[in-house]
Amino acid sequence: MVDIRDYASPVRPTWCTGCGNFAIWNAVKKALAESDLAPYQVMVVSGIGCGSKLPDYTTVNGLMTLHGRTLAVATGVKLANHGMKVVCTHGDGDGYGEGGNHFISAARRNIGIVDIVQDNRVYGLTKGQYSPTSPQGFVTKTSPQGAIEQQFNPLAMAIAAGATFVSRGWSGDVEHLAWLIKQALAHRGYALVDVLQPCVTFNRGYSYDWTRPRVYSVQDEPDYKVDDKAGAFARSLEWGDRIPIGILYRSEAVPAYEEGIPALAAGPLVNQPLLGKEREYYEALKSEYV
Amino acid sequence: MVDIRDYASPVRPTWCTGCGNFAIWNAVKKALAESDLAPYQVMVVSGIGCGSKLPDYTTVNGLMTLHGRTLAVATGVKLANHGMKVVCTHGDGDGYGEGGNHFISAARRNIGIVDIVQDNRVYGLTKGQYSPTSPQGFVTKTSPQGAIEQQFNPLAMAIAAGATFVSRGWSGDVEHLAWLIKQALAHRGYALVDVLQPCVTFNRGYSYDWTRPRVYSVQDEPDYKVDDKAGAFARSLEWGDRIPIGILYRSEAVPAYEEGIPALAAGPLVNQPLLGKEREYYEALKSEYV
Amino acid sequence: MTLNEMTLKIGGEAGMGVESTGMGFAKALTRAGLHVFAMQDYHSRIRGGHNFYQIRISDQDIHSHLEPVDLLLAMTKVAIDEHLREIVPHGGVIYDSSIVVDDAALAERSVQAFPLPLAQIAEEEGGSKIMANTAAIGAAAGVTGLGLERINSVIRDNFTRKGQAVVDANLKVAAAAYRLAEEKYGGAFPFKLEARSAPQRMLISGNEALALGALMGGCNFVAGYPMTPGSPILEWFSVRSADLGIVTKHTEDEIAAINMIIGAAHMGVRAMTTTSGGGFALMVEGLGLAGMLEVPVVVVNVQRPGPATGHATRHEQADLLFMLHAAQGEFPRIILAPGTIEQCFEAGSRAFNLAEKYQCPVLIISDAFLAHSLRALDLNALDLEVPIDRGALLGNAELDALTERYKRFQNRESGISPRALPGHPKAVHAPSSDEHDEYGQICEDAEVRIQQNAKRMRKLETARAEMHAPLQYGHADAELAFVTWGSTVGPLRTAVDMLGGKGKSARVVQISDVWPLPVDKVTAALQGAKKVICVEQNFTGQLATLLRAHADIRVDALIRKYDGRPMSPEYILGQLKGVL
Amino acid sequence: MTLNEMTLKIGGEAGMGVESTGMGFAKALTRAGLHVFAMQDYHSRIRGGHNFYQIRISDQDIHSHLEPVDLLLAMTKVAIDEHLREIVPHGGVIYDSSIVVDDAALAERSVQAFPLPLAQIAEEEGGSKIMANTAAIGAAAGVTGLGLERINSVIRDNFTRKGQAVVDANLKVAAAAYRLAEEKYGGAFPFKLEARSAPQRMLISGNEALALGALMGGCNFVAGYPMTPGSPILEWFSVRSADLGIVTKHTEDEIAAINMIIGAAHMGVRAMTTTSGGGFALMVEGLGLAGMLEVPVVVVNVQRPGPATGHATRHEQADLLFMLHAAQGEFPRIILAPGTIEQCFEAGSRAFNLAEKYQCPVLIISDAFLAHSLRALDLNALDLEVPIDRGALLGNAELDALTERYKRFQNRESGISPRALPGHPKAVHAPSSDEHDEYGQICEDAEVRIQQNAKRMRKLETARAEMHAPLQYGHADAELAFVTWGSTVGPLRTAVDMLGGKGKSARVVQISDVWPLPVDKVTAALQGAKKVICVEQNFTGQLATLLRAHADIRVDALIRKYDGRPMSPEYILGQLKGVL
Ligand SMILES: Cc1ncc(C[n+]2csc(CCOP(=O)(O)OP(=O)(O)O)c2C)c(N)n1
Ligand SMILES: Cc1ncc(C[n+]2csc(CCOP(=O)(O)OP(=O)(O)O)c2C)c(N)n1
Ligand code: SF4
Ligand code: SF4
Ligand SMILES: [Mg+2]
Ligand SMILES: [Mg+2]
Repeated sequence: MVDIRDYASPVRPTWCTGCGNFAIWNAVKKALAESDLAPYQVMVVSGIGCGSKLPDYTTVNGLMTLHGRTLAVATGVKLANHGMKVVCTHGDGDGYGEGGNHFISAARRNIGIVDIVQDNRVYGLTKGQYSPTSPQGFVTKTSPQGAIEQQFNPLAMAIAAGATFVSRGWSGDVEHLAWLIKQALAHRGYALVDVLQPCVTFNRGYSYDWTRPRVYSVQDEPDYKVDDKAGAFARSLEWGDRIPIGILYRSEAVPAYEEGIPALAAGPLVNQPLLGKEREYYEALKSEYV
Repeated sequence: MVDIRDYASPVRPTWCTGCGNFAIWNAVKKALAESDLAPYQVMVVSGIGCGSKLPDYTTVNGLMTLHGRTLAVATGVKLANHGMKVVCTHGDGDGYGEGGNHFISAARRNIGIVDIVQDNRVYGLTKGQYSPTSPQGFVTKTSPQGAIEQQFNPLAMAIAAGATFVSRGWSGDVEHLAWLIKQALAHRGYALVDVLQPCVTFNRGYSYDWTRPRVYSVQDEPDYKVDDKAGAFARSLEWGDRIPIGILYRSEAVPAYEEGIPALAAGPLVNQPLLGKEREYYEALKSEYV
Repeated sequence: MTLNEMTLKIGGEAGMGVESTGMGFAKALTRAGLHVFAMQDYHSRIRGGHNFYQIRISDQDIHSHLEPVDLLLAMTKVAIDEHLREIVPHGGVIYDSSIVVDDAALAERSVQAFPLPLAQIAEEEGGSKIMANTAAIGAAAGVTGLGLERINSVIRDNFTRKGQAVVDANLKVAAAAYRLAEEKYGGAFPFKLEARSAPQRMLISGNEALALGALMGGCNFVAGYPMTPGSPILEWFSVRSADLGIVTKHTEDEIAAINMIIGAAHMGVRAMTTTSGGGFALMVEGLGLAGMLEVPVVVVNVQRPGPATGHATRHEQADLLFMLHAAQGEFPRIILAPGTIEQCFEAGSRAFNLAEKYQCPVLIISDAFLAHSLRALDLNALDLEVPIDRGALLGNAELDALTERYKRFQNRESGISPRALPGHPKAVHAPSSDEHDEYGQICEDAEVRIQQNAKRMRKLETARAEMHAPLQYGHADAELAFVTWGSTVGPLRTAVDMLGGKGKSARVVQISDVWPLPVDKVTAALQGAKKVICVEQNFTGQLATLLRAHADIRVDALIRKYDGRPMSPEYILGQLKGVL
Repeated sequence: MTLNEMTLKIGGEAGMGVESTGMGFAKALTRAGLHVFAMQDYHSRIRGGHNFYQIRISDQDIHSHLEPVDLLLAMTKVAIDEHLREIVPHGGVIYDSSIVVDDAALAERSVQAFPLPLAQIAEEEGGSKIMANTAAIGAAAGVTGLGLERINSVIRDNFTRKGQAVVDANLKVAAAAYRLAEEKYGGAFPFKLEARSAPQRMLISGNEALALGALMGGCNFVAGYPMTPGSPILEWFSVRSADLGIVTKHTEDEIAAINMIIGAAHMGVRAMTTTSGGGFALMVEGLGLAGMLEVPVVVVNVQRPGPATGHATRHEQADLLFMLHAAQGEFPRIILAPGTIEQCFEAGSRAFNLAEKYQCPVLIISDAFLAHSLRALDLNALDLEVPIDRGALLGNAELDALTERYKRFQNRESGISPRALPGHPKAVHAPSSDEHDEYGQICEDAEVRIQQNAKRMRKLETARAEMHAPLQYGHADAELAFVTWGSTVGPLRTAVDMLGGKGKSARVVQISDVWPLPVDKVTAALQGAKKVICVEQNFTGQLATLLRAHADIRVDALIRKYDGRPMSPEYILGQLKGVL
């Protein structure tokens, strides 16, 4: 059994005291260990932002890439070696702003990635501009009269895009979050774990105290149908006094993207020999041109 | 009254005979003329693709930009001169593939643009690769075993993103399409008009004959509630023997983005003088640094 | 009579089968043991407009088209109007009898009219007008005297998947047109073709050779977004991917493409993306990521005229300095600029070895003319036995034996740090695109920054030693030297041959390894030249600028072209007068 | 005693208020009529780490920091450990008494320890520990003898919006710390500050001056995506947008930003985007669109170290050649590279006139050191009376009088085609990013391609004539010439002054108008130089490369730095030994 301490690193996080990223970090490590995955069996791909520094503080394979390109890099990682668990950890600006096109594509593609979005509803690392998930009216240096745009709804978007695992957790409940991530790790295809993450420095409105009384797990609701797409969409619109967390939508019916690629039936691409065919096979290609 | 012939141009379209773009072109001109908009009062912004050549064949202000960047350019156009009607005409590859991030942003932003997507569910101009809206299993040179990804659902995505006018037309019914575009032109904020456009050269499956018996207008349905978001979402999932067209969702309650910008209350930005303040005002800015 | 030296041009609208007709005929010629150089010219539209396909045939190995046309196969009246002035005296025009032709105009240029009822033959012999192109090929074979069996073999290949009936119908059409053309016009037409016995040859384009090269270089992952003229390479791999056991991905955009190949290459596969300038522009940020993370990726830019959308289907070489400097900051990259079909193959395969050896992005800069042109090559001209060199890649045994924490970016003299692929228990590592220490951890220390930046940049010096000398052609000691890059080398070689024919000695120095520039080798190649003329297909003279900046070479004159059409040997000689 | 010549350094963790404390003190000094140069150094993290703020004070106008520190204000023990070796003999360290300091280490360097109960004073006098920074400023004023009233005015400004009680509390804290510091340590500390009567000055950074300049240049549309160190300019405009009556947009990504300003500028407003290298990389395709559509946009890249994420908050000048060559194909662009605060203002305003006059993108290349550094300037050093020149822009009367169809891209000798804004009935037009004819319609004709490409490129020659000569400093006839660009000019000027002090004559040639390079003016500025040394903050020597390629100037030596920290005058002189 893998021990959570296998993921420990001597490097200390630079996050602000009280930052919701600590809880996410712990939940990720816990979920990985409890899923019996060792650090060398996992690739944690991140982008750029406060939350994206997570792999730097963890003993795990990873890649800290570009702001917004997390999912694109991770997709290449998965297709090259689908024997590894691929986990993304990146901010809401990274995932839903700069990376919006990769987000909707990954969802639609159902690529086998656990996508954990550290959704503090603000740009942390660049010191507090509004993000796609910031609420209308949120005043920042780039939204001086308050954000004009409607708030981006990650869960609704994921459902509409065709995601097969759509969930929300929050930094105030590590146990639940770790459970959620474990479920995501066990999922076939793309799994979104949007995490309500307090940023104590730049987004004091969405504090622990604001969030705690509002969240409820849909799994605790009687009769919640996790495989009803239209129902899950309707539920995802709920935001205010009650905020649903847990797995809003799940379908195991759609094959993961990597399952649809003929070449990967023989195992991870990286384990297959370069030029695995007989020499004659390649020579024969020339004859197409004769 | 503006005459549709005001939009006529000596330049002849290079589209294939039978291409669904002809109908879209006629519907656009008809809708503009019937909305009493003269060519100089309109900006038609397009991207790159077969459909994106539309402004080249039309006497109208326009800009043929980059593949996928149509909405971004058009947003700048609108913000600089919201006195003009801004219409986008671009392909599904342009709008939902390369331009995916601008699509979801424009919808969420509710910027005052009529976004007509010439949705032939294929890449026409580059000779027939699959597009986001191609059906699963669609065989092309870049999807040799058939497209693996789930089909992109523009209407569901637009609704999830927060669009306030979400509609679908088709090339086989110019009257209905022109009506739809007129409705869109009258809308406050972003209006999506996804158009099922047969491509007779690279996507023979989605032909006129395939489409005609399937489409029905939701406006003809008894009790259709055009302002019910969850209901519209459920309806947008319908695709097969019956394909809904018409206005699936409409809300006039959300202000257009340009209405939220203080500077634009005084009229289109381009009509306001550069450096419109008193000299003292600017001199006073220096005192911030004293 | 001229034997086995001619140019055939096929003109018509998009959608009429100009290219397939031309290809069919070129293939027949290749099978007949003749040397062939074929090029195409088409508009960025799916139907209509005026396109052409041009085939030069010779008994010698040839590297370029020539301007004069000997036989025009006109599918439309426009084709005649457009190309009549290119046809040589006594040359001919084959066209369907239904086309009304200005006989006087032809006569004035001493061009022979070869009207034939092509559509009618197609309908009567084959049962459908769409076989008119087959009739046209048959007719061309007829007037030139090329044996019918050459055409037939291509017809069989092309139509077999449509069933024997279609094959037979086409064969009948070709035969009828052949006979009629030979009979009516064969006698008067002075340009003749005769099969030669020769080693088997293949007719292959730059794009295809590059794809084949990349495949033999071990490429097993290709991601890209379609963009003319780069997409055929993506498509080449896609349609064969299941058979080859490789992964291809048509991505949501070019940004995704480059970032995917970075992820894939980091995991250990050999990954490539292919695009044209506009797509490459979107990849620039990703390129820097590959530079910083030292990930071996291969990026192919098949150039077309810019700026912006420019001419989607046309030719230019104006992205060289862009590719050299693309992305913020400084990091090593290698740039290969093939100019011939053989070099396309070589660049395709070599790129992966260089990328893994130097752990940096390798850029291949091709161009539309090179991509679309076909040449008949001896089968063994492309040697598929490409050695695979994975560079400093730690194997399992070495990793098992690690006693200290693995340093992904170990500071070594060569700049090259041994690479471990993620997945081994002893080599867990998570590199960052922030400046990092030897482990890959984010680090803002000034000394570490100096160390890592200098380490990366040293790779460039290490690599420079193995960059290839320019290709040299012509008289090695000629005082007149032309320097060039990319596909312009083809017409330039022919131009130098033509100069030679007039008793003027000249040489060609074609730089195929552009970066890191092998300065000594380039200087040596230009040794003794009194007059250096740079020939390139752009406005500003990008190679000339590069040579001035990095090799202290000042060219004496520039021959440029920037109208979207490739240079011809005649054009070069025409311009030469102005600069000599 | 040294009067009005000192360097004060404030060190502590992110989140402790290092910058606000430093800013407050620097502002107080400015109000005291002293010359000030302030710089900052911080990590890419929100809390923790070690940051510092450094203020040089003088009676003369100064353009650079110096390395030796006279007074250190240490908020943490780390600050002392990091900076002790920089402190001059008899210099001092102010710190909270709770910090345990290695007295021996200080004594060894003859540095005076000035422990003070800053937190305690804050708590006792002000009621809260968070006023410890106010106490620190007070103490610094106390030991240097700067009047308390200078500090008080800044405290009033900073805290007024928090209410009079907070102001009063801070004033009390400052006064108590001032008295105690003056009393205990004032006598022994040899560096003193004394107010001067001087014209009113402002303390302003490069980013702020650039923003102010752009505003006065008529900029009324700013779109961008946050990226350090470019975002402060976007934010400067955003927070003032409602008042100024302008539009700002934080976009979904940088691609949207550049495309939005293209749309906006095409409609007729003056539009700008601001970013750093990684964001600029994403704008490259859009840049080509502006080039092709001849849309006047202004793009600001405030450079930071690359490649990729690099050092987000640090300094480098390594994007010059990238910006010069960015985007496929060839088209005119203008590049301004300000090096001083005044030049930032000027570049900001001039960019819009140049952009509209030449109808092309204007790129401003700034850098982190320039962006973040502050200098005290006379109020009238930035003349807000900037003339607005909209270039060849057709007015309503001219458009009303049009008799023929409007030609957006009319082929003119200057390359500049008169512009009509969309919205006039006589000038309906729809230009394409494909190559187009004079009307803007898509056109694949070879002659039209040549015409339009050459027309665009001619604008570069038209513009070259008005590009500014380099800034020259030092002895105009000195044989030793330094050539540089960007903020490096500041330390370099000071280094040349220091050389002068040692009797060595030298000159500085700073190229602020980089493209199109005013070759004659640059050559003239270097006239008579026997030894030319290029000084720049990168690895490869990008300006030196540019001069070699485009001005036939070969520099004799390079002084480089690439560790993310700006050069100091001392560094330059140190390196000079190695290359002379
Ligand atoms: C291309 C690019 N644009 C912008 C940036 C600057 N940048 C770094 S982090 C960041 C936003 C961070 O917000 P988010 O993704 O929500 O992460 P958080 O810091 O809140 O965890 C930005 C804009 C960048 N590094 N690269
Ligand atoms: C950045 C960039 N990538 C790729 C292309 C090539 N390209 C031109 S049109 C097109 C796709 C066309 O498909 P769609 O947008 O659906 O339009 P259609 O032709 O079907 O109307 C592509 C990929 C380009 N011009 N620019
Ligand atoms: S700024 Fe916000 S998100 Fe970033 S480390 Fe601090 S609390 Fe966390
Ligand atoms: S290829 Fe398809 S979309 Fe393009 S013009 Fe032809 S029919 Fe229309
Ligand atoms: Mg965030
Ligand atoms: Mg399409």
